Amino acid sequence: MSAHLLVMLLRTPERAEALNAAQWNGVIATARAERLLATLAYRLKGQVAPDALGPILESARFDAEYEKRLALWEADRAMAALAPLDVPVLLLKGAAYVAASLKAGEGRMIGDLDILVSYERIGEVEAALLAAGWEWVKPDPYDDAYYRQWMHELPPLIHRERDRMIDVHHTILPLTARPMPDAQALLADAVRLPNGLCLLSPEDRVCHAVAHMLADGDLDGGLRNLWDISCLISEIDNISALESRARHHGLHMHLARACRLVDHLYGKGKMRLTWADRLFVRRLLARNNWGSDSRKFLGLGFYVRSHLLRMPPLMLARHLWTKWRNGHRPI
Amino acid sequence: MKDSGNHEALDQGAGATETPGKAPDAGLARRKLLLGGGAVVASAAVSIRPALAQTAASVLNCQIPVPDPSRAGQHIAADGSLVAPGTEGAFPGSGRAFTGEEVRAALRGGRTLPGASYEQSRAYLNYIRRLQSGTSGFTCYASLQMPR
Amino acid sequence: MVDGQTLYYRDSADAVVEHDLDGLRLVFHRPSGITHIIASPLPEIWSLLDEQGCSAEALWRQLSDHYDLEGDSTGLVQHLDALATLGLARLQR
Amino acid sequence: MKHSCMLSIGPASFRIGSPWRAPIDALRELYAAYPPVKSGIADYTVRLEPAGTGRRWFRPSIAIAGDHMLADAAPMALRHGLLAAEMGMNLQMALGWRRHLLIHASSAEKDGQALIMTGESGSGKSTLAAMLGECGWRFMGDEFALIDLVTGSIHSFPRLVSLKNAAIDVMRGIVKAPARFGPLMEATPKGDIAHLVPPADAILHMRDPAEPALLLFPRFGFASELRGVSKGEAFVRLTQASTNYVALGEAGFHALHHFVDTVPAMALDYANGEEALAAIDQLWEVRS
Repeated sequence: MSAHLLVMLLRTPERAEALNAAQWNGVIATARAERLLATLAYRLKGQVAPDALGPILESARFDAEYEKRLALWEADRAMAALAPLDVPVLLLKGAAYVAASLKAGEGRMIGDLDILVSYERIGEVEAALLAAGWEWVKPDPYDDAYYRQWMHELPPLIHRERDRMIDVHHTILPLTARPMPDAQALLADAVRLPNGLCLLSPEDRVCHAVAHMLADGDLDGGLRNLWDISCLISEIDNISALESRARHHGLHMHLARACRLVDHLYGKGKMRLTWADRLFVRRLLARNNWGSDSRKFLGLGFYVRSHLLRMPPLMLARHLWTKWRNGHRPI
Repeated sequence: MKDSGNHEALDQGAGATETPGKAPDAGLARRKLLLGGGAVVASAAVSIRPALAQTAASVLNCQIPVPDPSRAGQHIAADGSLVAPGTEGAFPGSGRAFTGEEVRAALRGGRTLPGASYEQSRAYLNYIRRLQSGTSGFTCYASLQMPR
Repeated sequence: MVDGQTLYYRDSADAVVEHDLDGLRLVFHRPSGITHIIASPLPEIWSLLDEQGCSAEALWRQLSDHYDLEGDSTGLVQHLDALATLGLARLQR
Repeated sequence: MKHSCMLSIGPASFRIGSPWRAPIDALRELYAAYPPVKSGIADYTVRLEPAGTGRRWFRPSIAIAGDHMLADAAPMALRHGLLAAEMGMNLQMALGWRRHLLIHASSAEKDGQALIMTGESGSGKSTLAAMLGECGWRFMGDEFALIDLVTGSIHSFPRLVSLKNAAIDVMRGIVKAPARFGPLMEATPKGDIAHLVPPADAILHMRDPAEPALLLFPRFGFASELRGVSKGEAFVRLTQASTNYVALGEAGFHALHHFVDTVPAMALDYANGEEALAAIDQLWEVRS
């Protein structure tokens, strides 16, 4: 299975020498599907690998540099738009990693710009972004009301000239999810970079990545998210400070699982996995050597789980009913 | 992509033969600079956007559902907006997605979309023109927007 | 009305690569990776900006030293704002 | 994937897999003269998959998937599998290629110099390049011209020529070797399609670059007319004909303005192929 090989190469790039051509084809397809090819390309720098791989990895690194530039420019534009409000631009996820040159940012594909602002100021931020050329993506009133009432972010906005999306969060999990991270604390302990951009504290960065991967979402792109966590944890000096921070946010169980998964896939493999952990591992490694999903049924299970995580069952039923009435059919 | 039609206007706008931005030497006839003013200042800039351009249409057999499957059941008003079924003057969605080629032919030649009346086709095209990134069919529509 | 408070400036010269083509100015803006094609009077105005910053009033005076200006200062401000929207100019209020 | 093959086209290589035998066998046969992928490592993976549960057997239809995919792709009938494979490969190039500036254009070479023709589908650029390939030019490609980011040379991407509708009979009239034609696929989303194997020299020399000497914007179905195209217009139109101009950043900017500065550009309207070929010959004689 190619996902196993990909994980092995990320963990121990020096084993690249041992792969044959067929295995490389599987690894490349899987890495592209998991959006990890550029990360792998940085990991494989200086390793012995077939010549044919050179241009493939070079292009992947080139794309990552471009992603980084775009993300930083969007952050710059957000800063210009919010300058009159005196609201700090607190970057989350990929943009934060590249802005602070963290290891997790090496080769990271980024996409949307995610920022965190305090709940009280979100109306002003929304107005300033709309005035600076961002527009609503969805005109659907149900979705809009749903976002406003229950989600941890504004409905997505897209810039009319640059076609780039911004997600404005006021906390890091949907309000309906069971853990309730302390958004005030996230903002209060944020770190300011010399250029004025802000990011979460090192511990909160891990907490957010863990919440994003394990308390929200269906584990799609999970290998990449777990790689983020692995890199972010490696930059933590005091693990017990991280644990108590996670406990404060109600995320300590999720952190413990993330640590076991990181150890199993990207680390030394010394920790014991629970049977549920094993299901996660199987879901994470579900790519065959053509880069396609080889465990669709397991994927569906995690899709349902992702909805259960976000909403109490009655509310979920109401949500799915409204979506269904409007014609939405999953898959 | 929205701007891609503007380049001819731009060509004409820059009638000056000198290199723009370099002030003429003193002693030569002074050049006029049109700044405009009041309500209307013509845009003098075009930014290049990523283009799937002609390629996507040729590369890919793409399709545009009307409306987006996540809003199936809603009707399409003459201006292309989505309205509740039963709204006067609005049309039910198309039973099948239109291909890029069909939409291109309709946009260009005033031909109607297959299976649609004249008015219905106009409403559908208006819907398609209003597609936004993230909606089904947007990439396909974007690929039909090309200069000439 | 020309607002004397706002200063317009630009990033350091190595933020852009420029190339002239048939009377148009191609500008590759490195921080955004975007190519802009600008036509008169934007290149003329933009060339006068520096890293220190300059008010619209001062720019008007500098432009009129070089050119016969047609239009008024609101036109100039709109062109400056257009440059700011592209990210080629920055504002300091 | 039960069936698969690897193809090497110009500087790129592809691994194509499918649960169905037919499309892979057809590719193998038509690409038989192309060189093998020596390293065994392909730049891109293309999957021709069943478009839904059960669609492998019941009204079999193909979803085009692979390393790079587009959301709005419509499924295709299995009997159009060759076209699906062609689209799958094009999509990888359009979305993934970074080693050259990729222009949606056909091209042909003579005396080491390249003619590049770009235009939307229906402009006739593909047929014109195929015709040139049969009368003294080296066919370089009917879909993508690749501009070298350092030297500005044109690299060839001579996949099978994709002939549409009337062009099929036009080329059958010119090419007298039936073995060079693929099966006729009727009523595809793009009309009737038949593939044509490029001439042997096009495949033999597919890695030889050529210096760009003339850029044409052909347009079929109009009264014969020739006009110059300004550099500004050529620049903008080429950015719109390139799927990777923006992604290449500064390298693309330099390659493209250099190209536009040094290569003369003309727009050519024409009513039939002979007329266009005559006009091209004349332009080629007087090119600077």
